[in-house]
This record gives sequence, C-alpha cells and structure tokens, in this order.
Amino acid sequence: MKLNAENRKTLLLLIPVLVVLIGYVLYPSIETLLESFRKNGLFSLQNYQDFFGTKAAANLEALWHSVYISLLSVLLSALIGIPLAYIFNRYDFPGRQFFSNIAIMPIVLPSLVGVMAFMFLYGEAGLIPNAIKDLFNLAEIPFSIGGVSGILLVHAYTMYPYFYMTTSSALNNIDPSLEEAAYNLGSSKTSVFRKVTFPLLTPGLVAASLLVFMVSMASFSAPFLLAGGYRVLSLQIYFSKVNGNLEMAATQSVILSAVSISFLLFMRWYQGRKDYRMASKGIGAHRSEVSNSVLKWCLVSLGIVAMIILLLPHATLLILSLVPEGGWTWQTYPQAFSLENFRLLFEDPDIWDPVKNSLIMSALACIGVFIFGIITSYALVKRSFIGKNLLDILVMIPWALPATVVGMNLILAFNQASPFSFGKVLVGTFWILPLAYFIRFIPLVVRSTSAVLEQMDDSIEEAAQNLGARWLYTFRRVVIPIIMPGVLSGTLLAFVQAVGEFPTSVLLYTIGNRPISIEIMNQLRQFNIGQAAAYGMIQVSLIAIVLFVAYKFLGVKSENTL
Amino acid sequence: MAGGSSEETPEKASKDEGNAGSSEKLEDKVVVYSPHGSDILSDFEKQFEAEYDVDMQFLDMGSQEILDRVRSEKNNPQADVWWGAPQVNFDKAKEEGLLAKYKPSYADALPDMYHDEDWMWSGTSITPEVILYNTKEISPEEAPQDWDDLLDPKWKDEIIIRYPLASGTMRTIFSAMVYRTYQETESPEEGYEWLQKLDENTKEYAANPEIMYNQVAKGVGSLSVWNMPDTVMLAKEKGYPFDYVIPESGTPVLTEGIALVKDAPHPKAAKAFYEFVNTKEAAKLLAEKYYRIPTREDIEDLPGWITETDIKPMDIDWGLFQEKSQEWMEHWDTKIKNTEKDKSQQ
Amino acid sequence: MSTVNLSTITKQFGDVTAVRNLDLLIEEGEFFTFLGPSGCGKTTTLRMIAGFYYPTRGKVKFNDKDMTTVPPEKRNTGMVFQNYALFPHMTVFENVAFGLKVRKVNKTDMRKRVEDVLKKVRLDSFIQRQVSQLSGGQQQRVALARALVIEPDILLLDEPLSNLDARLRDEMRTEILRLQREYGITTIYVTHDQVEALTMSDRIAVFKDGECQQMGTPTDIYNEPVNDFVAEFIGETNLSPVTFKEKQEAEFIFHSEPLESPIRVKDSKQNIAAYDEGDELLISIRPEAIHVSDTALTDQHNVWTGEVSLVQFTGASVHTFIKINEETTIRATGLNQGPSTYFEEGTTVRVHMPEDQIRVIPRARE
Amino acid sequence: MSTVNLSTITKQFGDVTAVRNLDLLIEEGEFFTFLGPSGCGKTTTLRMIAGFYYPTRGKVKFNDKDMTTVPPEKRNTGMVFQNYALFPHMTVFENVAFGLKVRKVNKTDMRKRVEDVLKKVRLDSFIQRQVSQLSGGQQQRVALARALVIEPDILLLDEPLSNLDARLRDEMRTEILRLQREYGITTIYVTHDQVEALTMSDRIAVFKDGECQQMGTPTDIYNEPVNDFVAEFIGETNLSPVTFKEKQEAEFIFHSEPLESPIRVKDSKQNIAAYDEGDELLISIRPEAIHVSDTALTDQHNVWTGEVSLVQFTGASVHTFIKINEETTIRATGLNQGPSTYFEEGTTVRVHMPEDQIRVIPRARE
Ligand SMILES: Nc1ncnc2c1ncn2[C@@H]1O[C@H](COP(=O)(O)OP(=O)(O)OP(=O)(O)O)[C@@H](O)[C@H]1O
Ligand SMILES: Nc1ncnc2c1ncn2[C@@H]1O[C@H](COP(=O)(O)OP(=O)(O)OP(=O)(O)O)[C@@H](O)[C@H]1O
Ligand SMILES: [Mg+2]
Ligand SMILES: [Mg+2]
Repeated sequence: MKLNAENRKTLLLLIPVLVVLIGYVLYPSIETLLESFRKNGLFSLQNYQDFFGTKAAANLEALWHSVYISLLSVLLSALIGIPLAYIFNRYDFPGRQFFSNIAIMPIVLPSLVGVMAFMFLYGEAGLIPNAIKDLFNLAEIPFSIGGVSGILLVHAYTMYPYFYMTTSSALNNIDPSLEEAAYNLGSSKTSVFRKVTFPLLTPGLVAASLLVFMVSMASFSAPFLLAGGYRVLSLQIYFSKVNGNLEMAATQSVILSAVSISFLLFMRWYQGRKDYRMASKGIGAHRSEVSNSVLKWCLVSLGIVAMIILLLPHATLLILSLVPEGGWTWQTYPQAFSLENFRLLFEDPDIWDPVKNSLIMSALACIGVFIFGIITSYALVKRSFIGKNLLDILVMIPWALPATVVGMNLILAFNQASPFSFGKVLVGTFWILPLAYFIRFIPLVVRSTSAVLEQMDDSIEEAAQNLGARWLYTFRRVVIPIIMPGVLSGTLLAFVQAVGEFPTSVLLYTIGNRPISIEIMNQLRQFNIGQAAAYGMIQVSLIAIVLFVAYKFLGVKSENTL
Repeated sequence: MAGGSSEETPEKASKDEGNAGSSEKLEDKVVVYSPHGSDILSDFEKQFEAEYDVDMQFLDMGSQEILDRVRSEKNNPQADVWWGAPQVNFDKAKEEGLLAKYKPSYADALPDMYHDEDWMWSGTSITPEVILYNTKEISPEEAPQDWDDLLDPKWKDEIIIRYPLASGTMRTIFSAMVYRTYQETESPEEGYEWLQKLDENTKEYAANPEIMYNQVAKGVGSLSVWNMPDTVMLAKEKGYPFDYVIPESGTPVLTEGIALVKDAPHPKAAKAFYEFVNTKEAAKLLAEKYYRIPTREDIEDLPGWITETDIKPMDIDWGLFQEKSQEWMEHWDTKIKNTEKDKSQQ
Repeated sequence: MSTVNLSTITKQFGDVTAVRNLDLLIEEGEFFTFLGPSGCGKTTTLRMIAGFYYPTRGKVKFNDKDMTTVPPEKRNTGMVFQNYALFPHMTVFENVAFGLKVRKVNKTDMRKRVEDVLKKVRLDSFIQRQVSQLSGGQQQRVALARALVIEPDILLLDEPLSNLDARLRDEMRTEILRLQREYGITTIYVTHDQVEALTMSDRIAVFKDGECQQMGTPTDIYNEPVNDFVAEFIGETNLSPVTFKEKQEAEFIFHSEPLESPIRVKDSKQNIAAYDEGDELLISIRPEAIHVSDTALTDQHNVWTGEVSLVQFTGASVHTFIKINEETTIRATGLNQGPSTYFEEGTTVRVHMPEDQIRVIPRARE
Repeated sequence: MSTVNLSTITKQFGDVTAVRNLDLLIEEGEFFTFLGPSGCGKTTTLRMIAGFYYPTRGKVKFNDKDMTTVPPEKRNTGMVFQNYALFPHMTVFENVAFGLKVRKVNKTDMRKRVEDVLKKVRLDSFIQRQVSQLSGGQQQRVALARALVIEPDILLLDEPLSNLDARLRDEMRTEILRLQREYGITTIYVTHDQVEALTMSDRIAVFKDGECQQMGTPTDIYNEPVNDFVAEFIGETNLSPVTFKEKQEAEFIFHSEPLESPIRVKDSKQNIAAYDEGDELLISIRPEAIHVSDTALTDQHNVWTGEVSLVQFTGASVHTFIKINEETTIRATGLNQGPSTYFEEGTTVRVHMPEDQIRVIPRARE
C-alpha cells in the first residue's frame, strides 16, 4: 500500500526518535537484562529463582516496601503539589509570582545535603522538635522523623514539584468555561474540582504520578540516609552491588523496572479511557474572577505557610553554611555564625570549575532533551502507529531504572567504541556526562510535554496546515508555543536536577568535567559539613538565578497561551 | 585548612629513595584516584609538583567507588595510582587483575602484615577500630572498655551504628566479631548471636558517617564503633565531644594502602608518586596534620596520641576473612538486622 | 421562578467597556431576549447574571435578593454557553447527568430524565458517545440538554441554536418554550436569528455597544423602533433622511432630500417616534409594506417611479430592489408565488409607500 | 480556481458511517452549498476535501489531479472551522497573518492585507487583541478573515456566519461573494440558514444521513424538490399524503385521505416529481403559495374551509395556521402589512391551493 502523507510524516518523526532510544536507552540496558540471565558466565534463570526462592524473604519484602513507599509518595506529593498549583494558578494575590517560583525550590536542594538539612531540622536532635520542646517546656521532643515517615516526608518534599509543575501547566490549558459550566449546574467548589478540574488534569497527573512513582521506586538517598535498615528494592540493588553480586543486582534492577513499567501501562490504560482534548467552539478563556475575599486570603496565608515550610530546609542549609567548624556539633542550636566556610571555599582558585562544568553539561543535556522530548511526545500523543506502548516503555526506562544502574549501563555500553558513540570510547571523556544527563531526563520532558499535548485540540494544528503551513512550521509556530508551559516545566525540572545530579555523575565524571554534586560529596567525606552546605548554597542560588531568568524570558511567552 | 600548609613543607625528599629516579624522563602527568579528600590531596599536589615536573591530577572519591571505576575503566584505564583504600579493596582488585606490581624502595621498613605478599599494594597507614563515645553523656570511667561491654542492656538505645553493608570500617568490625569465634568453632553462630545482641541495643543505623557523628554528638545516642583516626580528628579539629576506647581484647586493624593501576598511561610518574607519598617526611606530615597512623616503623617523633596508645591488633587471616565476610554480612542483613525496629522510629 | 433585576450595571475589561449602565427588570417566567450586533455585550451580561463576572458597578438581584457577589453555583441558573463548554472527558450521558448528580437525584430517576431530554433534542441514540465524536450541531444540543434537564429557576441561553438547521431549530424552540411555560422558568435568550427572537420572546432588549437601545414586545420593537439602529437591526427596512415640513390634519409632511419630494406620514404614535429637537430624522419603511406594481398607481400619495435593479429569491419571499434615482434604491419584499410573478430586472415600476406604514425616527446617538 | 471532484466517497468512524457513496463535481469558481440536518456528514465531507480525513473509500480530485492522499498543507484550501480553531496564543493580527507568513508575503504587504481583510470583517479596531478577549461573533469573524486573506483556490466554509447577527451576516455574505467572484475561488459552504443558502449559492446539495438527496440550483431545489425530505428541509411546506386517482386533460387528480377530497394538480414537470411505482406520494405546497381569505371563494378547485388556530408574527411575514380538520392544519404565510391585516384566531376562512403551486413528490427512502 502506498504510504499516505500522514504515515510518511509519522515515519519521518519516528526514525530519529527510534535511533536515539535504541542507541542510548535500549542498547545500554540490554546489558543489564543479559546480566540478569547470567550466572557464573552461563545463561540461566538461576538469579530469578534466587530472587523468588532462597532470597525471597528479603527481596519480596523489599519489593513490597518499594511499591508501598512509592504509592504513598505519589499520594503525598499529589496532596501537596495539586493544591499549591491550584492556589497559585487560580488566585491572584500579592506576590503570587514570587511564591509560585519558590514552590519549585525543593527540587533545587542538592540531594545529599538536602536530606541532611532535613535531619538537622526534624531529626531527633533537630531544630524544630527541640525548639518546640524548649518553647513549651516539654519533657520530650514532640516528634521527630526517621524511618518510613522520614522517607515519605523527604519524598513528598522533593517530588511534589513534579505534580506542581505538571498541574500548573495543565491547569492553564483548561478552558475555564468548563469549570464555569459545572458551577452553573450547581456544583460546589470542591465538587467542580473533583468532577471537572481534576479529571481534566488527568494527563498531567498521570505524567506526574509516573514520574514520582518511578523516582520513588528507584530512590536511593532518602531510604539510605533516613532508614538505613529499611529494606527497599533500590537499596537491595545497591547492596547486591557492593557485595559484589552483580548478577543479582541486575536481576533486581530488571524486576524494579518491570514493576515501574507495569505502573506505566496501568496509567496509560487509565488515561486512554477518556478524552481530554479541549474542543470547545472558539476560545472560552474568560478567566473567572474570585469574589470571596475571606477564602482568598485563607488560601493565600496557607500558601505562605507552605512556602515557609518549603524553604526551611534551604534556610537550614544556609545556617549550616554559616556555622564555622565546630560551631554546631553537640549543641542543639548553632553557636556562632561567620562567613568562614565561604571564605575557605573561595580561596580555592578552582572553585568555579565544577560550577561551570555543571552548568555547561546541564545546558547541553537540556537542549538535547528539549528537542528530543518535544518530538517524541508529539509522536506519542498525536500520531498513531503500531508499537506505541513499546516506544513509551523505552522512553521511561531511564527513569524506571535506578540512576546507578543507568550509569553502569552507560559504562558497559560506551567503554568500547560503538556506532552510537561515533566509533569513540566515550567513558572517560567529557561527553559521557551530558549524554548521561540527556538520557536520564528524557522521560521527564517527554512526560510533562505529553501531558499538555493531550489537552490540545487537534483542529488548531489542522487550521495551520490548512493555511499552507508545512508540518515543521506548524510545529514551530503553533504546537510548540501552545505546549510551551509543559515543555518548559519539564526542561526546567531536568535542568535543575541535572545540575545536582549525583548517582550517575559519580560513576562517570572525569577530572575535566567534575560537577558540583561531586564537589559537595567530597566536602562531606572530609566532614566539612559547613563547606558542603556553602557549596550547596552556591548551587541553590545558581539554579534559582537560572530559573528566574528562564521564567522571565521564556515564561512570559507561555503565559499568553491561555 | 586548605591554605595553611606551606610552612610545614617537609625537607626535600631524599632522592636516593626514589628508584624511579629523576634520571629517567617522567611523563608530564599523573592521575591519582584517592579518597583522602582535597585537603590532603591538594597539599600533596603542591609538594609533588614542586619536586617533579609532573602535573598531578586527582579524583577524590570513595574507595568503593574507586574500585568500581577502575573496574569499569579496565579497557581504557584513566588512572595511574590508587592511593588509599582498605586492604580488602586492594585484594579484590588484585583478584580481578586490575593492579600492577611494584615494590617500593622503603619495602624494608614495612612489616609484612602491611603489604601484599606479591607487592600488588603496600600499606601507607593503619586504622585501628575503636569504641567511640560522647564525652558529654558518658564519662571515661563509665565508657565500655571492650566489645562485649557494648552488649550490656544499659546501653539499650544508646548505640548508633553506621549502616555496615556500605562501610568498609563497619564491615570489618562486624566481620571481626564473627571471626573472633569462627576461628575456634568454625561456625559463625556465636558471632551471629553477638551481632543479634548488639542489634538489640542499637538505636539507629545511620546511613553515612556524618549522620552517625551528628546523632552521637547531639546525644540521640551516645556510643558507636568507628575508627581511631577519624575519631581523633573529629575531636581535635572539628570540636566534636568525642573520645574513644581501644577494646582491651584486641581490635581489627585495617591497613590503608597504595597501588599502581595495571596498564596505567603514566607508569613512571606513577611510581614517583607512589614513592613520594610514603617518604618518612610525608608519613610524619600525614600523622601530625591528618591523623594517619603510619605503617612504616622507622618514623620518629610521632604525635602523642599515636605513641601513647597501646593498640592490640587482632590476629586476622585476611584472605579467609574476606571470603567469609560477604556471607556473614548477608546473613546479618537478612536475618539479624531488625527492620521492624527501624520502621518504628516514627 | 425568579425575577432578574439588573440596576445600572457596568462591566469593564481593562479600558474596554463591555456593558454600560444597564437597567433591566425581567419578570418571573418571562421569556426575555437580548438582541444586538456581535460584540455588544450580550454574553457579558449573561455571564454577570450567571455569576461568572462581577459587575464593575451596579447590582444584580434575583427576587429582590442581592446576588451580585453570590457564587455561580448558588444561583440555580442553567446556562448554555456560546462555546458549549461540554466536558470532554465525559460521555453524552455523563455530561447531561452532571447537574442531576449534583442535585443528588437517584439513579433510576436520573437515567429517565436524561433519556427524556436527550430524546427531546433528538440525541437518544448518541447517549454513550464521547462528545468529541459528535458533530457541531450535536454538541450544541448536548449543551442545551444539559441546561434544560436541571429545570433551573433561570435559564440563560447564549445562542443555543446557532448551529442547528431550521427544522431542528424549530423543534428545539418549541421544546424550550414548552419547558419554559410548563415550569415558569425565567428565560434569557441570546440569538442572532430575528425570527427566533420575534416569535419566541415576551420581550426583547436591543443592545448596541454595551447600551440598551430599546426594550419591548416583539411587535413594539418591530413596528415601533425608537431609532434607526433598532429599525435597521430588527428586520429589513428602508431608511431615508427627511426633514420636517408641516403638519396637515391627520398627517405630517416631511421633505425627503434624496427622493426630492415630500412624504406624507400618518400622525399617530405608531408612525412618529419620540424625538428631540435637533435630532436628525429618518423615515423607515419595511420592504414588505411597500407596494410595487408595473401598472400606474394614481390618486395616491407617496408614489415614486423606478427601475428594478435586482430580484433576489430567498425561498418564501422575493426581494425586489428598485432604483429611484442615483442615491436611492428601495427594497421591497413580496411573497414567492412562483417564478412567473417575479419582476424582470430593468422593468420600470411604481413604488407606493402607504402613509400609515411609514415610521419617522431619529438617528441613534453614537 | 479548481474543480473539486469527489467520487464514491465513503467515510466511516468505527461502525458509524458519516458519509456514504458521495459523488460530487464542483465546477471552477462555483459557489456550492452543503445543506442538511445536524450530523448528516457536511463537516466530514469538508474535512475530506481539506485533507484532514482520508476517505475510507473513494477518491478526491482537484482539477483531475488525485488529491486523496495529498497532505492538507499542499491543497491550498482555506477553511473556516466550525469551531473556529483560532490559535490561542496569538493576537488577532497574528492569527490572520499566519497564512501570509507561511506564503512569505513581505511585511508591509502582509500588514496591509491583514488590515484590509479585518476592515472587511469589521474588526480593524481589534487588531492587537488576544483572541481570548473577543466575543463569540468576533472570534468567528477572525476565523473568516484568516481563511479569506490567503485567497485560496478553494474556500471551505463551515457555518462561518452562524454566530453573527443578520446585518453583519449580510455584509459578510456580500464580502464572501465579492471575493469569490473576483478571484473565481471555488467555494464550498455549509450553512443552516436557508436564506443564505438560497441567495448565495450557484448550486446546493442536500444531505441526509451521509447521503446526497438532491443537487441543483436554489430555485430547482426550492421549487422542485425530489422528495418530501428536501421539500420540508428547504423552506416551510405543507405536506399531506395523497394517492393517484386519475388524469384529466392538463391535470392530475389525486385523492387526499386527510382532507377527504380530491386535489387537482397541474400536469407539468414542475408540479409532478419523478417517482417509482410503489412510492408513497405526498403533495407539498409552500405556505406563501396558499391563498387565505375570509370571503367565500367560488368557482375554484382545491378550496377548503377551516378555522384560524394560530397567528404567528415573524417580522416581515405573518404565519397563519388554519385547522381544516382534526388531522390537518395548514400553514399559510402572508406579508406583514400591519396588525390590522392579521386574522383573528378562531375566524373561519377559506383556503385555496392553486393547482400550479402544488407539487407531488414521493416519500424519501430511509
Ligand atoms: N470522530 C468521530 N467518531 C465517531 N463518529 C463521528 C466522529 N465525527 C463525527 N461523527 C459522526 O458522524 C456524523 C457526521 O458528522 P459531521 O460532523 O460531518 O456532521 P455535520 O453534518 O457537520 O453536522 P452539524 O451540522 O451538526 O455540524 C455525525 O453523526 C457524528 O456523530
Ligand atoms: N476578557 C475580555 N477582555 C477584553 N475585552 C473583552 C473581553 N471579553 C469580551 N470583551 C469585549 O467586550 C465586548 C462584549 O463582548 P461579549 O462577549 O459580551 O459580546 P456579545 O454581545 O456576546 O457578542 P457575540 O454576539 O459576538 O457573541 C466585545 O467587544 C469584546 O471584544
Ligand atoms: Mg456572545
Ligand atoms: Mg458540522
């Protein structure tokens, strides 16, 4: 059969997508898959038998804990992220813009020092519980985090921005007259939210749930730092690895990905049952106004309180960075403040090298992921072809696998020459890290972009074509501006995370491209908590600046899409 | 501390020790993988570069990471020298054929227990394991004096343990506890029981050393087991309220070493560096400034905390120890570690 | 079952004034229509009544109860949105049932009522479709069904039939009227279809640039427009400037510049609109009131001779355009009684404007 | 400047057949209108011509060139979408200029052309607005301007004026026609407004359930519908079942069951439609062709007596509903010549159906 224009376009789109996915995702991952079927150099199912047999008790417990924690993390992040997004996008109040920028700050927190900041804040010896104890003269501290609650708290804190960002961009794409119609039919605020707004956010929520679920499944720092003894699959993988049992680590990784991918398929099915394209006649975008000032101010104060809580860890980090060595060891409260740590840091002439490296590599990766993400999600959402689910799975693999496993895969795939590395050995070169970041963050951008694309009415694109615009032009001038909020939020999240990326960086960095996170880790290893925190503060401020600039220059455009 | 190193520069290293000799032309660069931290490393970078016309570059990372990395770079080695890791890591690397043989000029000054029999690595410093306690909470008299004292029910919920699976130090201590009885009984059961009891007294497994220090310092718990140099360093340099007890019955002593990477791109410069970091002056500097106990026996005027302490090393067959340790730790992880307790920490 | 009372409502968007000083009292159970050109503020007014906009100034009252700041969900209005605003994630059934669910109608009742109303809008066979799989007119009918099914106190219909064919529109109109009468629902209707407005409404308000020009019953508005804007907007009309000359018995005599002759107009409230000193005046005569004949008409006033310049067939009626002179072309409408009755273009004919059919009106103020 | 040729086009969505076996040849520069009830497949057909749907079966040709699989952007058609499909992120100017930008028209030219076309749709003062800040009708005009400005070969208009008031609609129609004539653009027009369809079109196709029922000039369609569906769909009509009785000279005599009397119909192509043996027959007579009088009409055939049951005022004309018997009510339309000429409800009147105004047609097949 002759290919019609549609099919030709689809094919044209799919070729680059497939090349990248096969070359940089599938090919490296195959090694892990094969490894899981190897035992003492022979092909066997022994590892899986072990997993479900002799080691079942620990492994299944870990698996169950992982799933349980991940589901709860999704729930908690959603509970924080959605209302915040709603408040900041639906109510206009003084400082809204400022607060809404702050709302994504948790992601800026460098993972390791971030978790430590949490412990300084909420741990048994933490600032908050002790401050409350001292303030109210309690005999005991009222609460403290640790164990599962700690993991969940940190997860919710660090992962709610996925919900926040996707919800925000999806909210802006909802035709307000839909909500108005529901109010008009007598629905109360909550039921409009439940029955109309929330379901219409589905694509965004599905995207965020997937991201959060998978990160939690693969999350390492939080369970490791906060509940060393608590068995989860990602730690199990790590321990198998440090114990030298690589085959078991691979097997566990495969199973972890399988669970994540099942979740993906489930969510796809869930989303596929309904239609979320805004297809009203004309543009009904009269933003409804708010009358109830009491409610408004309630929400605002809620928002402000939330902001304070969100920034507490950053504040702790700041405090830590200002406490000179020995100034806060056994004491409940820090004893002295100085700029000593910063002075020490800035004395090092190479201090800015890692910063520069991180920024350059993240920017490179983000440009790649921006372009690739848009094309891929467009193919996934707006084109129909056989094997869509498979493509979707491929896209999510870098996110479903623990970061260390991704790093290992890359080492195995690129420590020899291959066509995908243009015949060079990439391991040990500068380019391996930007590549790793690129691969790691493909899913993030693809998901957040897809979420917005799902809501876009097809006829807008058709109108452009009808006016004679070629596909590329249409794409550039019509599709991209409309989905910009989603792409942007995905890319910004990717950027922020790339700047702080640790688990794959630590495996792949070289002397020439040492990123910030490694530097912080090294300070920590030398027990220079203060300097590590100071470094963390530098990272936080840098990212904040980048975000600010990005919003200023790109966000303005995307606000207009309404 | 990064700045103030110049005044303590040791006298020029005596040339006769360097059999890599300056007569031969060295490569212009040497790459060192080391967990010693940038303070030590940049200090040594300056000194080494002052002495030789070689650009020293270092990657500062954990010893386990170094092993992983050297392994992953096997086809395309990037590093020349691996400076600093417990001997078990070196043994593993040796087993996998990642190291090159080198017998340094100071070989005679090293006791046999501090170098590999095939000279695949040699020791630079030793780290005895100790019981660490918080001086604000416990007086020196009260403090447990031996390993078995830790099992006393009065320490219930007072012990913070760095999560052992990922920590060389902790693996060594735990395995040593099993090994003590295994030596005689050929069975780990008694050791397991010991660990079981320790687990009962343990309040928390901390994921990394910093957290452990913090929890002990702030009095969340008051006891831990750790290594001596770190403990001293924390107490003297960082102002932590820590002190230590060397267990009476003997303690495992880890050897930290240095090794050359096989097929290293700059083998000559690597050898020069190998020699350079274990000169007498360097060893003394490390001891005084960075709290490392030297392996060389020919160093004089060591600080008091080294000379005054009487370390009784435990007698360990490291080969067997290494072989069994994996199994024991796995047993601990799956059968002994009380995850219920962990979870219940609200 | 509410009155709707708008008092001096003004709505501004930035520096655009969409509605200006609107006063309106809509009676209980009345069928009230907003007419006006595109962009004159009809939707804005409806949205203020529904509660989606808050007036910049002024008050909205239902039954004397101040509703100005009451949220939309507490107003019990049923609105058909100009852009439909169907819930894309729901089927036709779910869309229509939405308002009933909110009202906690029980399952079987709900099912029955939804099926009933869908039958009325001729969509019973589409009940399980996703709305994206419907044609434009079908979507519009879902929107209508969704508003009707809840039998609200006030029904706000924003061009609810614009995408339906005449036949269906007719049926829908009947249905809306039936419901409205049966439950006495106060209905506010926006339409661009004049026939619709004239046949259905109890009263009509004609808007221009956010201001209400005239309010009255359909026949009032059609037969006695207050100014040229209303006359021209509702129905076809012929307008021509005149100046007052004199009054004779039961007649006024005006002078028409373009027609270069006097025009006689009957002296009655129906024929002479209120005007102020200084207003420009025009005569307005509906095309259907003009007699055209190719035989001479004697003994009558207001007769002109002209040439047929265009004959336009529009189904039931035929428009004949008669050129009197360079400046003036008059449009006359006759019933379509077969092609044989159409005038040929170019024929010379007589045009008679009966003096009791002419209305003199002032020009609308800008 | 293309002919459009659809040959045996069928389009299915799953198991819904939206268009069935459609054959259509639209001439160069022709103004062709699709008429039909909501959901009959008009939009679907347009979308196949524009290239957004591929026909399940059949071919689309422009000028004998097979376009069935040519992508939309290479067809040079200009479409006004039923739902407008405006670009939400652009201003009015940007929306309209889009097609020109694609065609690489230079800046000053573009500005001029956009301003021109916006003036024509009366939106020149809105040029810098965001489209979300426009009223429904204004948005529709932007959509229209966007399609017109590129002067395409084929103009596809899907109810482009449905949300405009009569006056504006009139102006827009004139504008569309002017453009169409001037550049000879082949235009396909979907509308629900019959007057629009009848006044503007060169030819009309009437659809029902995805099938074309009749194709022809407006007068053909109006005066000589092929079956009851067409007769009823275009314009008002009175339908009544009859059976053939006999033929007399220049007349046919039919028997009407509901009227309980014979009906005479002139024997001519215009009065008797083609029908097959076995078809059910009906008479169709337009309300405006019916004479109603309260004086006795003698010496004429086809006269019935009835009672006025409803008088409906619709502006230019007045509908009078006359009840002949329980089953039959006849609708007659007269011009509005002032309230004094309306019949009172309840009056007994005579109804005359001229025999050359009646048309006998078969019932449409399901
Ligand atoms: N995507 C789809 N899936 C299933 N059925 C569809 C789809 N799109 C349209 N249809 C059906 O096809 C039929 C024809 O639709 P189309 O949009 O062509 O109607 P239309 O003639 O334009 O009607 P209207 O005047 O109401 O706009 C309708 O019955 C509609 O329900
Ligand atoms: N959000 C807005 N910002 C600025 N101007 C607006 C906004 N919404 C509407 N307008 C303007 O207010 C005026 C009234 O708009 P409205 O929607 O009430 O018109 P309408 O009478 O419903 O017209 P239509 O018949 O075209 O739907 C219009 O000129 C429109 O451009
Ligand atoms: Mg409107
Ligand atoms: Mg349609």
